[in-house]
Amino acid sequence: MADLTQTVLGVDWQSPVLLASGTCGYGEEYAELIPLDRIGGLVTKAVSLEPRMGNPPHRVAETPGGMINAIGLQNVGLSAFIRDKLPWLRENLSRARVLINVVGHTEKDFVEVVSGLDDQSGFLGYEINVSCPNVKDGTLFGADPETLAKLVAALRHETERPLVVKLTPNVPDIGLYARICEENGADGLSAINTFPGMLIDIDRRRPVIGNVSGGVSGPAILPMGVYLTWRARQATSLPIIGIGGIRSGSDALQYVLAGATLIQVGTALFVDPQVAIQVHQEIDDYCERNRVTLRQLVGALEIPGDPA
Amino acid sequence: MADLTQTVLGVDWQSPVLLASGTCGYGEEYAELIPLDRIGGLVTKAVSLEPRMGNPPHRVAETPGGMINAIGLQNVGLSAFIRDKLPWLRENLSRARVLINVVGHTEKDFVEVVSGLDDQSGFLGYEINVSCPNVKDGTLFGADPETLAKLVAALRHETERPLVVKLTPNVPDIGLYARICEENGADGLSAINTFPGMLIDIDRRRPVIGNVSGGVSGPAILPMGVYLTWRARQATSLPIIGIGGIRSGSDALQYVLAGATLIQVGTALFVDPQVAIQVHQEIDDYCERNRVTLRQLVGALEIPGDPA
Amino acid sequence: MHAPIRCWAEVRSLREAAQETWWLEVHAPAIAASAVPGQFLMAGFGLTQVGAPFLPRPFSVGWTDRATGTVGLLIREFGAGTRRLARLRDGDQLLLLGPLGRGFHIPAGRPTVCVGGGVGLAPFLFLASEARDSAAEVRLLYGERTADRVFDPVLIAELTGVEPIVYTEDGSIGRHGLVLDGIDVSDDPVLLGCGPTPMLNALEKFARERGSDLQVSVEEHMGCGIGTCQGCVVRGVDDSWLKSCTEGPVFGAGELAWPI
Amino acid sequence: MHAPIRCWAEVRSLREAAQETWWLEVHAPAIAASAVPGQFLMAGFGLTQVGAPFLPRPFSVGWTDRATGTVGLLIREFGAGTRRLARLRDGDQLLLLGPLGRGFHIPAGRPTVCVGGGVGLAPFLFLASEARDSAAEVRLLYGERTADRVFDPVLIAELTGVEPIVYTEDGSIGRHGLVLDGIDVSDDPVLLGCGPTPMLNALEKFARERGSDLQVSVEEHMGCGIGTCQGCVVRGVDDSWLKSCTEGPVFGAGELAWPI
Ligand SMILES: Cc1cc2nc3c(=O)[nH]c(=O)nc-3n(C[C@H](O)[C@H](O)[C@H](O)COP(=O)(O)OP(=O)(O)OC[C@H]3O[C@@H](n4cnc5c(N)ncnc54)[C@H](O)[C@@H]3O)c2cc1C
Ligand SMILES: Cc1cc2nc3c(=O)[nH]c(=O)nc-3n(C[C@H](O)[C@H](O)[C@H](O)COP(=O)(O)OP(=O)(O)OC[C@H]3O[C@@H](n4cnc5c(N)ncnc54)[C@H](O)[C@@H]3O)c2cc1C
Ligand SMILES: Cc1cc2nc3c(=O)[nH]c(=O)nc-3n(C[C@H](O)[C@H](O)[C@H](O)COP(=O)(O)O)c2cc1C
Ligand SMILES: Cc1cc2nc3c(=O)[nH]c(=O)nc-3n(C[C@H](O)[C@H](O)[C@H](O)COP(=O)(O)O)c2cc1C
Ligand code: FES
Ligand code: FES
Repeated sequence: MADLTQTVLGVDWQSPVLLASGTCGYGEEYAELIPLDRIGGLVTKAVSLEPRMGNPPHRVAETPGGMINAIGLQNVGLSAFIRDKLPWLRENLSRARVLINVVGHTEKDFVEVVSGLDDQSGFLGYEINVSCPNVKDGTLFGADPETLAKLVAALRHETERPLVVKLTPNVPDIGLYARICEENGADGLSAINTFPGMLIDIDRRRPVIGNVSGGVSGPAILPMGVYLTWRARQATSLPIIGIGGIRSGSDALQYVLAGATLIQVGTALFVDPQVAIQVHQEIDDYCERNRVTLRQLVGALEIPGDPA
Repeated sequence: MADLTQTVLGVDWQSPVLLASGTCGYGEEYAELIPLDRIGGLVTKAVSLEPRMGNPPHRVAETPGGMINAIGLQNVGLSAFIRDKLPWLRENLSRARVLINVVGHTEKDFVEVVSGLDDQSGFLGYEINVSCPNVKDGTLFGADPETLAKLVAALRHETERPLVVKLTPNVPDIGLYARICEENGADGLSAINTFPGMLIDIDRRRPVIGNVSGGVSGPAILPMGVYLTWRARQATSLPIIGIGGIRSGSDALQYVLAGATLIQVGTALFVDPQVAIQVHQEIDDYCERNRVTLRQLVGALEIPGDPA
Repeated sequence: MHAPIRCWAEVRSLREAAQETWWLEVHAPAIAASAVPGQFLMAGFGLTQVGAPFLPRPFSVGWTDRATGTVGLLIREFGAGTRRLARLRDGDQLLLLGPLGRGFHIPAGRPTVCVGGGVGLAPFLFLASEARDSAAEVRLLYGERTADRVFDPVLIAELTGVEPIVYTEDGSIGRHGLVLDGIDVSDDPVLLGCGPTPMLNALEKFARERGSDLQVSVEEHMGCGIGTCQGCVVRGVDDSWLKSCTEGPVFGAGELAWPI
Repeated sequence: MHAPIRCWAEVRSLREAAQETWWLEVHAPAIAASAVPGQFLMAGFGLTQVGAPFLPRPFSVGWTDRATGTVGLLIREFGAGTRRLARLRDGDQLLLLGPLGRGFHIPAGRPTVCVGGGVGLAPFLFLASEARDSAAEVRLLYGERTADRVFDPVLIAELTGVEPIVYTEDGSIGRHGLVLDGIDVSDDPVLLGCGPTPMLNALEKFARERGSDLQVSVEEHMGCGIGTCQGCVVRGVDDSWLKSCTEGPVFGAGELAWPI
């Protein structure tokens, strides 16, 4: 067994592999299928202040090499989350870390969710979702530099827990947003959320997805995610959680070499729930075979012609 | 045979299917494989003022559901294009229309290429490439509203031929750029160019692509292209050429329903050169089966709940 | 309900049972052992095989043989995923997740009328075969548009021991008309429905008017199949969204907002 | 050069010829009729089949039988695409584009020494089999790392009529050492090389030092295979980029910037 341990966001991680927000619910269902305590942890489905109904069906469909979803951030809302979901996480996970994915319509929404959660136990910190393409105001916070700066600063004021901001891929320069997060006190970045996309049923001449458009995820976006992770890496020194299209150790290692300290597996879970364990195992095998620790691989991409 | 004719960019088109820039060279090679005069036409490889060397290999590689390329706009330059390439197009194509894809490092570059070409014969108009992710300044013009506005206005001043601007997908709101093109005198839009991406060879710990990053194309980006076409359609009344991941009539019709009048087939040509003919045929079959003309389908997407 | 099982299953046989309609048998003992009629499974090709449809597809458990560990699926070609499944060969491997969801609930002693439209036949093959050795009376009504779509009746009888009453819309085989026409509610049976939405809507109206108990199995696009993604919702009677993968796919008619 | 042909070709046979190394025969009469040694083809699965690697992959024409319209390809498993090809079954269809590129140019009467490293053997199988009925003398040197990688020598003899001189790096079969060791230039042969880059670099040095004529076949990632995408460039002697799909894959050593 190779050394995959790291200290990130102020705590020790036994594995760099997390389950991505929205693809693992609140953990419970996957606990029956895989030993969650053997991986790094999970990120919950988005939690908003009030419960959200979400979008009409169809909410998911396959796209070439991936899928599109427009769940619309359906979730039970802050109070029900604390009452019904957090206890399970607290009681059933011991080594796996939990980040709570947070959304809001307004800065105040975000702040209230974080302040409402902050004195609870059972989780490590927050992943701030400013990048959901499936609700009207979903990327409002993620694509406008000033709004983002204000939001991050406000949340920083609210909590001492790790604050990770999940970036949208849909900007000309992700480095700009990465720096804004760093300057305003974020502890880490998640890159990336889904790409806005659309599928049309040509026989009915209607969108396949009830919400008209949705977010594209899965292997199709892997090269974009690796690129954006690498670009974010060059812009900041914050730890980056690499996300997008990961379905193997080799995919995950591309993110790690590009500069990610942790990675998340999302859509691939739908294809094979065991993927999280397998990704961990394959990273382990690679490190073992190459006699390196995971820490040595983070950002270790060699660019030919670059001064070493 | 259904009615696929349209009048777009001031001329009649017998087919909505074009071959995309960079994937069909200057037409000659495909003429041996498919009857070019049966489709709408083609867009040449980018032409720059001076010849360009392009990037070191590898320049292409497969990605999940698509490919990545970083050719680096290698091309023979304006004079050699006029001397060696344009004559073939002039002499060998009669019904297929030709757009010349134009790139430059500076506004002056673009202007000189257009003014250098304008009194030549053998082509219809220009596709202005402000969206190449594979050269340092490739999306400079496409992602900055003011620079784009100035460039389009300057080119409009230079030519009365159809001026189509090829948009980058990598912006939070493509509608903004679509409107800028329209306001500054463009005749049409092409949506979309490739997404920046990166592939890493985990054994060598190096980028697979010689240029480090490249542009992702192919089926993987189909839902993004359809979405961006639809967004651009809502922002302007300019005709839109839909591009990205098309490999069947059904893919092409998604773009048409979203608002594209013409479409381009790119990467799919590498998989099967006949795809252009097949896409045309499948659109024809669909129109025949549904007793509609192509014109009736453009933008005919029905959004449930929308007032008709 | 059992925890779902993730397993690779070997294809044992695939036979064409009607036009573009296939009967697939796979070896999946753990699923065969625990599935109940109305439950489904997600069938896919995993993440390492090149060139498969990406997401797994939901299919009703169509039959089980616990002795041999066999699970039977009825598969009709629809899009890319089902077309790929129709090209499986013996010995190929499928990645299964199941059994999933809530099955039919059949009160002891009540006769059941199963109303299957098209591939909606699948869960009733399983249900009828399970009931074979019990005293319960199972009547099977099965509708298709045309004769060439009708699932091989010999195979149905072999799998279930029940002879279906077949309806075709054009009367090209069996009885002419809609499957609803054949429902006899005189002995107060439980009605079970699975099939296209228009059929389910008509069935609900029929059952409501006659005061009959009705359970329906619904179809919605699915992501995870286990309740985490919220992808598969249908509208509940109180206007909330119900997850068809865990709260369904079988619902009591009273739980849903009709027409669906 | 003929215009390339695009055609669907049926798999006639696939046999394992060494560890992870396959001999594939497909029915493609038009390509068999016009290919010359050193040319290649692009082999893929087309756009409508679900679940294949996306882009076609380049392979040297490894053999042809004009009478039966057969084309033979030597395929070594490397990544997803070649692994998929290794799972083809008789009757499957491949989409081919070929023959492509410039082949070897063999001056009449000159003996040739073919130096194949690994799958670099492929074009020489074709070359040797073509030379079978001519007076030309073809010597075939073939190197692999280990014995289990060595392409079945019986099959080589059957296909070409030539007995290769086999080298393995570990000496586990054939001669011990590098394939270069076996080159005899005493009768001023034309050297032809195909194989891994380090081998080609060593071969170029060897040929330059001895003043021998050398042609090499190079490998680069390809998009179109027909000269339009500029994807497949290698560095030419004047520092320009040469397209290996149309200006190659066979180059005179003097055309390239060494080491490659
Ligand atoms: C609980 C349940 C049980 C089912 N049982 C059976 C069965 O026993 N036999 C059978 O032939 N079919 C059954 N279906 C329908 C079957 O899942 C679809 O025909 C199949 O998913 C279509 O996939 P495709 O790739 O061929 O079509 P595509 O249209 O190419 O699929 C595109 C996407 O849409 C989804 N999709 C399309 N149609 C449906 C649908 N009707 N239901 C759910 N998702 C859909 C697919 O899963 C995929 O993600 C069942 C569906 C559900 C939800
Ligand atoms: C002119 C020519 C002739 C060839 N002849 C043969 C032959 O006769 N037998 C044989 O086994 N192999 C041959 N190769 C190599 C063969 O094309 C590669 O092994 C194959 O493309 C790898 O595909 P993959 O999907 O298995 O690997 P992956 O690494 O998964 O492929 C990823 C991408 O890289 C490209 N790629 C990777 N390695 C190579 C390579 N060496 N050359 C070109 N592209 C590559 C693939 O085409 C694909 O686009 C030849 C290559 C060229 C250029
Ligand atoms: C069904 C679904 C629901 C999602 N819900 C959320 C969410 O609530 N919050 C969030 O930040 N990201 C959400 N995402 C995005 C994922 O967390 C992830 O960023 C994205 O899917 C890319 O990773 P993947 O390709 O591995 O799936 C969701 C994705 C999917 C597929
Ligand atoms: C190898 C290659 C070269 C390309 N070169 C150009 C170019 O010179 N100019 C340009 O505007 N777009 C270029 N493109 C982008 C395509 O024209 C097209 O916008 C993109 O590939 C998406 O379409 P597709 O998915 O059908 O390939 C290139 C694409 C590829 C794959
Ligand atoms: S399919 Fe994911 S919740 Fe039902
Ligand atoms: S592979 Fe396209 S130019 Fe050579």
